[in-house]
Amino acid sequence: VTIGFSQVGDEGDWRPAFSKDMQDEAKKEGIDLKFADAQGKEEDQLKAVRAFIAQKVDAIIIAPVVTTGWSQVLEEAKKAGIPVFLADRDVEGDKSLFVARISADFNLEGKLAGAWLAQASKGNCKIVELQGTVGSAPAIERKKGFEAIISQFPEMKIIKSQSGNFTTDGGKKVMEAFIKATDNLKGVCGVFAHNDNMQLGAIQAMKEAGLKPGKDFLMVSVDYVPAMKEALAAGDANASVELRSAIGKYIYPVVTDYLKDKKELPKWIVIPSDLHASATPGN
Amino acid sequence: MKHSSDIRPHAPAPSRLRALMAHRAVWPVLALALILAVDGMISPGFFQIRIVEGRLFGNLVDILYRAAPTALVALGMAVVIGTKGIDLSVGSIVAIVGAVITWRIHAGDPHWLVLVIALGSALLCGLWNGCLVAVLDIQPIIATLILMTSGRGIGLMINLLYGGTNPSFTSPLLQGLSVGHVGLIPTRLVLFVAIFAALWLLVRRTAFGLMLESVGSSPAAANIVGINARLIIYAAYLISAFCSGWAGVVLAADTHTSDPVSIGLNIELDAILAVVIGGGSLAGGRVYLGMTILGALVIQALTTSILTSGLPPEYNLVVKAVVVICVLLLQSANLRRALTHALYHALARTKR
Amino acid sequence: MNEKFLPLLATIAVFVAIFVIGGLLYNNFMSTQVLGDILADNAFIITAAFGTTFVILSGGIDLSIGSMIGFVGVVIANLDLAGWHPLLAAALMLGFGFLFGALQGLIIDICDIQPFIVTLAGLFLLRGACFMINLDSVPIQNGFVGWFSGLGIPLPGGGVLRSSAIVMLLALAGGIVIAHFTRFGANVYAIGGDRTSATLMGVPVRRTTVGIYALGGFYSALGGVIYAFYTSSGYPLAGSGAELTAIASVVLGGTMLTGGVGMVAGTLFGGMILGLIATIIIFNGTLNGAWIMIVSGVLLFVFIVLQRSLVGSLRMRGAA
Amino acid sequence: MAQDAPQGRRFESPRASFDASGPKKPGDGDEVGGTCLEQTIVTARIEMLGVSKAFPGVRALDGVDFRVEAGEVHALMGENGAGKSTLIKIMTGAVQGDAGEIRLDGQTVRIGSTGDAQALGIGTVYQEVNLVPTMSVTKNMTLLRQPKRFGLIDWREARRRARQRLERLNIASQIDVERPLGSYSVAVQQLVAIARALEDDTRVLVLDEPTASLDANETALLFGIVRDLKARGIAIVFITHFIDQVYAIADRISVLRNGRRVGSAPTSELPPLQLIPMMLGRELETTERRAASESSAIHGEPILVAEGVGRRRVMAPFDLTLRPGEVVGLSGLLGSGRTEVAKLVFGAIKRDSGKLTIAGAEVKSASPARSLHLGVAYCPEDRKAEGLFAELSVRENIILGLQTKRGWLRRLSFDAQQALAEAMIEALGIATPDADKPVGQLSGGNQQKVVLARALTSDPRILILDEPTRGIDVGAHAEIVALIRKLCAEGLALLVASSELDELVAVSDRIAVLRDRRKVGEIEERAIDRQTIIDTIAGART
Ligand SMILES: Nc1ncnc2c1ncn2[C@@H]1O[C@H](COP(=O)(O)OP(=O)(O)OP(=O)(O)O)[C@@H](O)[C@H]1O
Ligand SMILES: Nc1ncnc2c1ncn2[C@@H]1O[C@H](COP(=O)(O)OP(=O)(O)OP(=O)(O)O)[C@@H](O)[C@H]1O
Ligand SMILES: [Mg+2]
Ligand SMILES: [Mg+2]
Repeated sequence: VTIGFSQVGDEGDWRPAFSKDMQDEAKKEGIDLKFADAQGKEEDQLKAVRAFIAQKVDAIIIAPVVTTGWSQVLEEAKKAGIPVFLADRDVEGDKSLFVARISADFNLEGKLAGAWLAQASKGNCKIVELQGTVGSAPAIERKKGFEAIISQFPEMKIIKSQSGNFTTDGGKKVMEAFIKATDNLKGVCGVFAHNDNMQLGAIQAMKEAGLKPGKDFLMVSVDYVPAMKEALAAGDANASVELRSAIGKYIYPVVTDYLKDKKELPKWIVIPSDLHASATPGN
Repeated sequence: MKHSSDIRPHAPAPSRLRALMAHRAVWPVLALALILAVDGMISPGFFQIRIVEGRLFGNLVDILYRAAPTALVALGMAVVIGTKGIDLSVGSIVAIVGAVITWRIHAGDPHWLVLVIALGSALLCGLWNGCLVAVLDIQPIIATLILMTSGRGIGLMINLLYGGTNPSFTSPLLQGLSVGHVGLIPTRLVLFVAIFAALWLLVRRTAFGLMLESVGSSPAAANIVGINARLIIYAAYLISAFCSGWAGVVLAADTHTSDPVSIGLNIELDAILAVVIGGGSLAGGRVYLGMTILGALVIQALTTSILTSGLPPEYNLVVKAVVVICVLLLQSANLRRALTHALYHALARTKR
Repeated sequence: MNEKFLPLLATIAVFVAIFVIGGLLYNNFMSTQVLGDILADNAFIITAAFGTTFVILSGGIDLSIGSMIGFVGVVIANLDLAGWHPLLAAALMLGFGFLFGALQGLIIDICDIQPFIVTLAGLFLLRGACFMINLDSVPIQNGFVGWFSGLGIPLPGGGVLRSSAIVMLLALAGGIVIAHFTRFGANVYAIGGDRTSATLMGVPVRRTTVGIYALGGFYSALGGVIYAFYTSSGYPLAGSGAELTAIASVVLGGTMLTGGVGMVAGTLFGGMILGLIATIIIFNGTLNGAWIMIVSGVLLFVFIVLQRSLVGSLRMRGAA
Repeated sequence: MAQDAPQGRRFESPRASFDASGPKKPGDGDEVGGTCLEQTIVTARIEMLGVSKAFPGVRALDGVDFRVEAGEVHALMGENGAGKSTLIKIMTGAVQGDAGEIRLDGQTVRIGSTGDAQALGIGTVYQEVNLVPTMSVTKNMTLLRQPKRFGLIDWREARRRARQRLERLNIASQIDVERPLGSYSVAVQQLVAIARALEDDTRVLVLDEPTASLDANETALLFGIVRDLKARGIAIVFITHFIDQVYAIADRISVLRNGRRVGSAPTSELPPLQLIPMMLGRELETTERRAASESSAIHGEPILVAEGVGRRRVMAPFDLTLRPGEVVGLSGLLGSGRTEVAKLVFGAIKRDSGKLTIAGAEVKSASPARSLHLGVAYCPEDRKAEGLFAELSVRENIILGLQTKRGWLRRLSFDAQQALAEAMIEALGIATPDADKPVGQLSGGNQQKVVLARALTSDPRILILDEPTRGIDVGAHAEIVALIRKLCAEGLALLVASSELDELVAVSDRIAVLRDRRKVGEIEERAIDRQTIIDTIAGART
C-alpha cells in the first residue's frame, strides 16, 4: 500500500523523533510511505495533501499544522475516495471528512502537568510559565489544560508567562529575564514549560544564576525526551508528561486494517500519555 | 519660493564634521536611554548589578551579554551592506556551526580542533555566498537566500549523521568561551571586544575599508580605478561568515545543544536592523562599525525589557515594531524638515 | 525580438522544462490536475508577489506581505464570528491593505527610511496584531466561503482551474495593464531605473512611491483574502515567510532587485517554478525535513543559474 | 562649427591663483547682487529676481537677477562652480531657492518641482544626462506625456512621436527607439535628452552644457534647431564653456562669478577678451599651438605598443604606439570607437585579438588593476557611471588612485591623504569648501577635475584621457593643458580621446583617426590641423 503522511515540521526534539519513527515503522510494515514535511507552514501542508491526491495514494495521514482550513481539501480527498487519518492535532468542522484521529491529547497533557504540580505543591504554588510558539496549537491547548486545573486551587497562580518558542535557547533567555525580574524567583515554587527543550534551557539559566532547579523549584514540562530523562535522573527536573513519539505502531495497523475492511472506527483513538516524575522533593 | 527649511548653518569644516559625527550617534543613544528609562520605571530593581557565582549579574549585564552574538553578526552584516550587499544566510551559518561543533565533539576531536573546524565551516559558507555574488553575480538577497533556505537543513543532516535529534555536548573550552567569565567579565564580551578591535583595525587602519566603500558606492567606477571589486566582495562575505560563525560558537555553547531549526532564528533581521539603526544605508557605500554595535544594544535592550516587563507574549512583536518605528522616525532628519516645510505652506496658504 | 522579453522567455522555458522532467520522473505528475493544484495552492503568494513586483521594479522591497496575508485572514475570520458577510470583510481588508501600504510608502518617502526597514517594522506590526486579535485559528462558518472556494472551471484531464487561481489571473491582467499601459506604471520603471533622473524629468516621486506601496499592500491583502477563502479560516501564523517566497518568485521571474528592469508576467512563472519545486519534492516523498530544505535551496540555485545562462545565450544570439 | 571662432580655447596661463574662483565664503561683503540690472521695458519671457541659494558651506547663489527675452538665446557663462547649474535648477524646479522670485511673462510663478516647470512650458536639458538608462529611448522621450487611447498608453503612437523628435536632430537613423537608452554612448544620450526637451508647447528652453560631449556635426545640428526655435519666439538659456560656440549662437551673455551676476551684455558688445577676465576675474595670456621644439621631449623606445588589438563587434583590430613624452590624439565622430580604443588599451574592455606591450613587457590579460601596476592611468568619459564615487568625499575620490596602487595594506595616513587632496584641489583649482564634501555635490566641471586628479595621483607613465575637459571652464582648461604639457616634458606618454578638434590640435603630436569602430589613419605632427582631421574623418584622405 502507498500512504501519504504530511508532517508538521522539524521543531524541537519530539517532531523529528515522531517523523523518524513513522518512516522506520513504514519500512517494517512494508508500506510505501510518501513523507512530506510542511516546515510548519499550513500552505505547504495543503500542497502536500493535494499532491497526495494527485498521486492517487491509498490513504493519507495528516499531522495538522493548524486545526482549521481543512474542509476544502478533505472534500477533495473524499471525492477521490482516499481515506484520511489524523495524527495528533484535531481538525475543525465536519468530522465525517476523516476516518479517525489517532493521537494523544495536548489539553490532557496540560491537565496532567497541572495536576502533578497541584499535588506536589499541595495546591499552593506561584508558577512561572514558559509558553510554546505563540499561536501554535500545543501551546494554546497545554496552557488551557494547565489553567483548567490550577484554577481549581485558589493558592495556585501563574505570576509570569512568556514564550520560549519551544526552543532550549528561548527557554534559557526567558528564564534569565524572569530571574532578574523576580529577584531570583523569590516566592516562586514551580516552573511549567510547554515542552522539555524550554525546560532544559530554563534549568541551565537557573543553575548559572546559582539556583537549584528540582530542589528549590518544582520543574514540570511536556514531551519526556531523552535529555529530560537524564535531567530527571539528575534531579534537576521533577516531572515530564510523556508525549509518545514512537506511535507508528499505533497508527499504521489502524490504517491498514481500515483499508482491508472499511469498518467504522471511533473518531478518536487516544494514545495514552503518562507522566514520569522523579522522586518528588520533600517540602 | 522661500524655504527656511533649506537653509543650513555655515560652519567651518572640522567642527561641522564633528557635529555630524555627534549627530549620527545622538539618536540611537537617546533611544537606548529612553528604553532603559522606561525599564527603570516599570521594574524598580532593573539597574542593580550584583556579583553571583563570581561574575557580574543583572539586567544591564544581560543586555550586553545577550547582545554580543547579535552584535557580532551585525558587524559582519555592516561590512556586507557596505558593499551594497546583504547576507540573509547568517542564521543558517549559526545553525551549521552549532551542528558541526556538536558532531565533531561527539566524534571525539580535541576541542580546539573542533573550534577551528567550526569556524572553517563558517568560512566555507562565506566562500559559497561570495562565489554566488562576486563570481556569478547573482543579486545578494537571492544569492544568500539560497543558503538561508538550505543551511538549517544541512545542520539537521549533520545531526542525523550520528543519530540523535538535537544532540547536546559538554565542552569546558567552548562553554568557557560562551558562558564562562574572566574575572567578573563574561568571556563572550571580552572576545567580542577583541574581534571588534581586529575588524576595526582592518576597516579603518588599512585601506580595505575605503576600497569596500568605493565598491559599495560604484562597482563600475571601482573597477576602472583598478580595485578588484570581486575580491573585496568576497572578503566582505567571508568576514560576515566568520562573525556569524563566532556567534554560532557562542550560541551553540550557550545551550550546549545543536538545534538547527531554531538556533539564531531571525538573527539576520535583528542584525540588519542594528546596522540601519546605527545609521548604515542598505544602498551601500558606508560602514559604521561602532554605530552598529549601538544599534544591536538598542534592539537587545528592547528585547530584554519586553521579557522582564511581564507583558503577555502576544504583545512582543507589536511593541518591538512600534519602538523600532519610533527610533527610526526619531533619526529621520527629513521628517523634521518635511514637517517645517508643511507648516510653512500651511501658513502661506492662510496668509493668502 | 525585443531584449526585454528574454528573461520572461527564459523563465517560461525553465518552467516547462521542469514540468516535463517531473512528468518523466513521476507518474500522474504531468497532468492538468497538478497544474491546477499548483495554480490554486500558490495563488495567494503569487498574487501578493504581483504587488511586490511593482515595489521591486521601483527599486524598493516589501517584507510586510506575509504578515499582511495572515492579518487579513485573521480579521476576516473574526469578523465572520461577529456575523459580517465575508465579502464585506474582504472589501474592508482590501481597503486596509491599500491604506497600510500607502502609509508605509509615505514613511519611506517623507522620512526617507529604507523600505527594507519600514516594511520589516510592518511585518512585526501586522503579525503582532494577529496575535493580539486572536491566538486561536478561527474557521469561517459562512457558507459563501465554502461555496466560493469550491468553484472552478474543469480542465480537460481531470484538473480544475479553481476560483483562487482565476482571481489570481485577473489580478495578473490588472497588474500588466497598470505596469505597461498607464503613466503610473511608466513612472514606476523610471523611479526604479534612476531616482534622481526621474525626479528631474518631473516624475511625481512622492505620489508614485506612495502609490507603489499602496498597490503592494492591496495585492498582498488580496493574497490574504484568497488565502482566507481558500482555507476558509483565519490563522495567526498564516503566511509567515511568504515575503521571501514572493521576492524569490519576482526575481526568478526575471525582475532585477536593483529596479527598473522586469515584468509582472514573469512573476507568475517565477511563483509557479517555486510551486513546482515543492510539488516535485512531495511527489518524491522520501525526503525528510532536512533534505527538503537542502533540495529546495539547491533547486532554487539551479533555476537561477539556468535562467541567467538562458538569458545570456539568447542575448548572444540576438546580438549576433 | 564656427570656423571664424576666436581662439578662445587656446588661452593659457602658466600659473594663476584660484583665490577668485572657488565658492563664496560667508562673511565676505554682501553688497546687492545684479549690479547692472536693466530697466524692464518689455516684460521678459522669464525673469529671476534676487535668487539666493546656500548649500552646506557654500553660498551657490547670492541675490542673482537674470532675465531672458522671448526669441533670445541667452548664454550663461562662468567658472566651474560659479552657480550656473544651480541657477537653472532653481528656474526649472529641480532645486528650491532660499530666496528670490521667478516671473514668467510677467506673472510671478511658484515652481515647486520639475513637473511644475514642464507644465509652465520650461523644457530643460540638465548638465549630467538625466534620463533613465534602463528604459527604452521611447519611454524616456515620452515619459509623463505618453499619448493615450481609451485611457491607456498607445505605444505605437509613442514610438512614432519619439522617432519624429529624433528626426528633427536627424539622428533617428542611428537609434533604435526600443533599445535601452543606457546601451548608447554619452553623446547619443545627450542628443536624446535634447530631443526630449523640445516640446511643442515649450516657452523656455534651458540647455546646461548640451554640447559638452557632442562633436562638430551634432553641435552644428543643435544650433540649427536652436535658431529656428528662436525664430518661433522661444527663450533659450544656453550654458557652455566653449567660448566660440557662445559667439556662434548667443545674442546676449550673462556672467556669474562666485554665485553673483557680475555682468550682462549683448554678445556684440562683449568680445572674448573682455568676457574671459569677467568670468575668471583675471587675465589669460595666449600661446600658440605647442611648438615642434617642445616635442623634442619625445625620446626613446615606444612605451606602449598595440598590434592588432581589437574585439569582435566592438572595435576592429588596430595598431597603436606611444612613446614617452608623446601625446597621441584619438579623433573621430561620435560612435567611432574612441572610447573603445581607450578602454581596450587600458583593459577595461577585454581584447579578443592582438598583442599589447607596455614598457617592453607583453600584457597577456589586460585589466584595469594590471594596467594600474604597469603605470597606466585612465580617466573615463562617462564620469557619472564610471568616474565618481558620489557618496565618498573629494579627498577619498582623489586619493583612491594612489591608494589602489599601493595596495590595501599600505594605507595612506589621513594627513598624507589630506595633503595629497589639498595639493590636487590647489593644482586643478577644484572649487569645494573642503576636501570632505561628498563629490556628488560638486559642480559638474569640478567633478570632472576630481576624476582627472585621481588619474594623476597614481603618478602614471602612460595616461589615457577620454574627453578629459568635458564641462571644464576656460581657465581650468588652460591650466590642464599646461599641466599635460609639463607632464609630457617629464616623459609621460599620453593618449587623448576628444570630440574637440581644437583641443586635439592644441596638444597632439600625432592623431589617430577612427571611423565606424576601425582606425582609418594617422596624422603626423607637421600635418596636424582642423581641416586635415576633418577630411580624414570624412574619408577624403587616409
Ligand atoms: N546638492 C548640492 N549640495 C551641496 N553643494 C552643492 C550642491 N549642488 C551644487 N553645490 C555647490 O554649489 C556651487 C555651484 O554649483 P553649480 O553646479 O551651480 O556650478 P556650475 O556653475 O554649474 O559649475 P560647472 O560649470 O562646473 O557646471 C558649487 O560650489 C557646488 O559645490
Ligand atoms: N551599442 C552599445 N552597447 C553598449 N555600450 C555602448 C554601445 N555603443 C557605445 N557604447 C558605450 O558608450 C561609450 C561611448 O562609445 P562610442 O561608441 O560612442 O565611442 P566614442 O567614439 O568614444 O563615442 P563618443 O564620441 O561618445 O566618445 C563607450 O563606453 C561604449 O562602450
Ligand atoms: Mg553646471
Ligand atoms: Mg567616447
